[in-house]
Amino acid sequence: MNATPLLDIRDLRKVFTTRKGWPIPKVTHVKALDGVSFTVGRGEVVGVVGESGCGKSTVARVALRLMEADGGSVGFDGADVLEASRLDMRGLRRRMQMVFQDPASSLDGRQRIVDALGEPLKVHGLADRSTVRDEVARLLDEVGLPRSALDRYPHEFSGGQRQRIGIARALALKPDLIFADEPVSALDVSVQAQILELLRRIRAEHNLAFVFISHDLGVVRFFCDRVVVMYLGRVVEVGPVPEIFVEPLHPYTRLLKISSPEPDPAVAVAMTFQDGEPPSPTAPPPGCHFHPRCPGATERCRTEKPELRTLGEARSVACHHPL
Amino acid sequence: MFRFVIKRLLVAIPTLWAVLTTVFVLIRVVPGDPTIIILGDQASEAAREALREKLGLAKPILSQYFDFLWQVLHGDLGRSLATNRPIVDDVLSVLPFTIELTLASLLVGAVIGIPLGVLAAERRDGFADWFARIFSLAGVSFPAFVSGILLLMVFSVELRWFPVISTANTADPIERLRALVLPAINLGLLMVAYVTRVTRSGMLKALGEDYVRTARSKGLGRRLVVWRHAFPNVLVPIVTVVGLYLGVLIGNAVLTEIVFNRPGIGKLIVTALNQRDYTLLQGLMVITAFAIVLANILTDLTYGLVDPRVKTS
Amino acid sequence: MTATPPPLVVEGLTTSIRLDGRLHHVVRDISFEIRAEETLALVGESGCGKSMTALSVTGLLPPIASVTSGRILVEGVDMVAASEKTREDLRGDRIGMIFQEPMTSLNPVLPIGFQVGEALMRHHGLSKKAARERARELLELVRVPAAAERLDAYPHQFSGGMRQRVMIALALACRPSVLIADEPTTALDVTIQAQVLALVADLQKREGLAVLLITHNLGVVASVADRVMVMYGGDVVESAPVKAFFDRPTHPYSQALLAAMPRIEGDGQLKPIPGQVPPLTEMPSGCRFQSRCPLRQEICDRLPEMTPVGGDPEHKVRCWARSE
Amino acid sequence: MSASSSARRNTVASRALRSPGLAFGFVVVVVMIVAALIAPWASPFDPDAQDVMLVLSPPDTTHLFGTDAFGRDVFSRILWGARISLTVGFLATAVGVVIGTVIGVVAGYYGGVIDRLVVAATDVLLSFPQLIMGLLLVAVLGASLTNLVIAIAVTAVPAFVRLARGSTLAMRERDFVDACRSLGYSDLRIMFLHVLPNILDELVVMASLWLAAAIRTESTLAFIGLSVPPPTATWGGIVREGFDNLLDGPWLAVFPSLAILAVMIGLNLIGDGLRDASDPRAPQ
Repeated sequence: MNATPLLDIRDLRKVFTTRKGWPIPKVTHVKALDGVSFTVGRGEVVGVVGESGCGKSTVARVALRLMEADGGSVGFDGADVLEASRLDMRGLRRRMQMVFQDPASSLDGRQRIVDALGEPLKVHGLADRSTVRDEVARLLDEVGLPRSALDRYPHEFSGGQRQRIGIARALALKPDLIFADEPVSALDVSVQAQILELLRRIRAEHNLAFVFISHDLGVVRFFCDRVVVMYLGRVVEVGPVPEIFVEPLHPYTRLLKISSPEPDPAVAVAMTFQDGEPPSPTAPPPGCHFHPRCPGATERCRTEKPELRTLGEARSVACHHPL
Repeated sequence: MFRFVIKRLLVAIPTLWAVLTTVFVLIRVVPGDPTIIILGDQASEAAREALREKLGLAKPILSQYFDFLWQVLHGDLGRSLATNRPIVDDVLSVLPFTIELTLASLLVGAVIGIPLGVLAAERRDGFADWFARIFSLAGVSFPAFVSGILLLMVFSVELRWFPVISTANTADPIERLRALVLPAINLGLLMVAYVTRVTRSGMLKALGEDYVRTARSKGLGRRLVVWRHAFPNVLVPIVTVVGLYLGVLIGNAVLTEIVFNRPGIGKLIVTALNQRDYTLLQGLMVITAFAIVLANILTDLTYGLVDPRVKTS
Repeated sequence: MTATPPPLVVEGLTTSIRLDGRLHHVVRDISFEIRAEETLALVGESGCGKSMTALSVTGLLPPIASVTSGRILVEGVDMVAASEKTREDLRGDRIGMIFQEPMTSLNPVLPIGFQVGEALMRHHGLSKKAARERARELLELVRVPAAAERLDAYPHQFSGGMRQRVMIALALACRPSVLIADEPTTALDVTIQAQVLALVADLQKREGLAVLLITHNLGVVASVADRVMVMYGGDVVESAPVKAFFDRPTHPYSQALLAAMPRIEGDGQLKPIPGQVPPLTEMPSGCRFQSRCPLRQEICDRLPEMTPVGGDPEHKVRCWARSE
Repeated sequence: MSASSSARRNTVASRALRSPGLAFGFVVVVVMIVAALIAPWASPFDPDAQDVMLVLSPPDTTHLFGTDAFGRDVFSRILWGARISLTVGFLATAVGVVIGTVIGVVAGYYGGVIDRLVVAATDVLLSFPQLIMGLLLVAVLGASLTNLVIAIAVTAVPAFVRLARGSTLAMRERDFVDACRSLGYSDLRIMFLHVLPNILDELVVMASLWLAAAIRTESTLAFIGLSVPPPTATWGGIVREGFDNLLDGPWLAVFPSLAILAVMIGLNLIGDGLRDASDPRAPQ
């Protein structure tokens, strides 16, 4: 249990600078990641949850160096990802893959499936011209698509099938870790369940680790071992499933839970008016970012930023007055 | 608002500087000895040397460059090689004619193009739509000198509705307006085409937007939905297109002025070319480029007027 | 007992779209009524016809679609048979609508106050000034903070949740009796969704609204609906009071849908529905769910009627296997 | 969903073929190209041969389009003029497309300082009216076929930089560039094997419209007297002679004008048709 984690994100920071305004743009800074830390063990599935603008997608993109970080470190199997050279990065990219929310936008519409999935194999020297078709067919089979899909184009598939292709592509390089950014949120419930089952099976077969980004607690409950809850660029709570949802420690986790509608009239949504909007990410409130919406906020919450601290076994929370 | 204008002007300074530098480089550093181009290769070395001295080409290139910038900064574009008159005076004397022509053609473009585009979008694939398509195809296909000659042949030579020889340079406002009609139509054709197209496509897009559905859900009739809810959203692309094609418009103004024999910047450019008047040409380049930069600023300011998102974000 | 008819009655509504010269039914023969203060939820996955039903009721169908038969009675007036003028008069006055995308449903170039008050000028002949005053009251009603100062603000200055509140104010401006809400919270974060749903429920009680709620989210249905109708491929397959539905889902599709939904509570298991919805052009005749149904039999090639089950006349199912 | 989108993609080609405008435009342009190619054999007279007896004679059966002020056969001169116009048009557009696209894709893909420099440079170049820029370049460089191509290409480059950059930025908004990077592809591979094919549609549309613009610019320069020097026949040059003799020989202006118009309409029809075919939802 105490072995070095596969992925070790420490104090990760990313500031977005936007220019808006007329005719002279004003520059605003948004701290998308404001000191985010968490780890992922080998074969572990960690969910990252939060609402839009909390920075959950940015974590994946910065960790994969699709954007450059402004501070902190990302350790992957002992290597420092953020400091890695171009050459080392190629090797690291092979072992860390990504599945996107919208497979239609993450696939090149002009490539046939055999080329879309075969190209990474060829680029990394895992297959040559003679073996690539069989290799791709095997990948397709693994995600439940027929061999006849080989010579078709992405637009010929439904949303669920395209997401299978996206998953097959992530699997092509035999990674150890997959970042999945809302991989099922664009799908209908019945198809979403198919994809979730597929992910579960693949995970078991390959002992894959996942960073699973989602806004849907039900989906996270189903697929994840552990959950990281984010609010306005900060981690507010970390804990195992289902305990974190049964007994949330952070008031925000609790709010998320009671706001999520369940298909059961007996546990209907708590529709209290917590009036007021979530604060703007450009000007987050001082102290604990959540204090303006928190029923138990005190003077301390308004001024002092709560640090993430361990509470009990495997749980941690960034709150001065945990529930 | 005033502060915005000032700031936007300040932002334009680097662009203006780059424009001046480009003109300078084009005229001075381009391969070939300008004295040969101006005097021909038969001219004597002494004549060339005199010309070099006159053009300031004898000085080191960098000091020529700074002289040039310094002059322009003081509103001085030098003197014409051919007439030795201050170029600024020459330009100012014809500039009103070109401005008048350009504005008139923009008016033609807006007055015809906007209603035609809206109508075409509203009745997609109907008669108005086909008419708009054919009309705008013609508009983008006719080179300005071809359409100009055609207009001249039909309305001046055959029908004699308008003078063949331009009477733009007159104090009589009626005559001046009469002289403006054909050139403005000729120059406006292209604008009509662009404005029609962008209005039509913009309206088609706007009419499919959710907010138009919201407007209809309020029980608003067709006219209010189209003109109050959809059309204001098309103003931004229209302004963009007008700003974008202003350069083409100025180019076409040159041709229109030649064909209709109107005084203006275009005629002056041709005169400068024919007389190989390099300093005049240089001054005219500066003027037209400055005009475009100014037009871009105006476009940006117009955005603020037609789109609240630009102003208040 | 007053005998006022329900504000919204739909009888035998069929809506079709024209594709390559052929008519395809996207909504087939559906009937329902909604009483004042009642919420009826239409649920189903994309392409099941639930949004087309909402657009049919409001008369805002896209040009390729049209109501081919049936009646839609809003306060007793048949929207289908009425002239376009009558429909415009009812729209925004007797029926209010809110849509899925609060980001795009408001006009970006018009001030909020004007957009909210516009229907009052159109239907009740209010002056600009009176409409503006009423718009302020409406914005306060939907709890937009500092409403008076924000009348002249533009949509981009509001967050998604606030815009949806503005949409609600706009829809309720003329105090309609029917509110059509097409996926009103789908684009919102869950905490904001809870706020908006609470607001709608509150206003519904206050105004005595009949609400038609279109949603794909069974959790939302469980939270706010009184009755539910499940749609698949343009057909209503099950119709029931909400408690009866979640206690005894009966149609194989309803059961499968509930089993496929991930839940926070419970055992953390789920069961996918195999296959996918056939495209409109390849719908099977008879029951349209048969291609994915575990209970499929010969007779399914004929369309079953809606039949009451479990001795409850309110709980009806369209399934041969489930008919007693 | 899948059926409808596949149907859409498959009909792009057939839609293009079915579009009467596109087909018509294509025929017109092909006829013009063929005419230019066979000019040496098809023209009934030497285009430069003067005949003082037949100055400004109206069209008849011998001289289909009449003769000019030097008694030269206008029909033959138009055939030969097509060679100049089309050659300059095609070469200048090709140069502009290639250079502009490479710069635009690279700037859009990398962003940052490179991008800002490129944008600033195109802004400056676009501050000069296209025609006036071309005019000045030809005047400075001297009128020859090569210099015409250079001058017109220079005006085309910033337009294609802008388009390619904008489209590349739009591509980057989609996830697939990130997907390529996370698969460890090199930047060159992503730019030219993935981004470029996806923006090619727009480039082709723009290129056909620019071809029209380039030919228009060439004929315009010729009209002003800045194309390949006389006696070489150019369309714009013949129109100019016609304009100078508008009362005595209007046919002189009419026939080359019609040739220019035909090419313009043909190319614009092709451009519009391709645009409609590649995006069926986009209004024309």
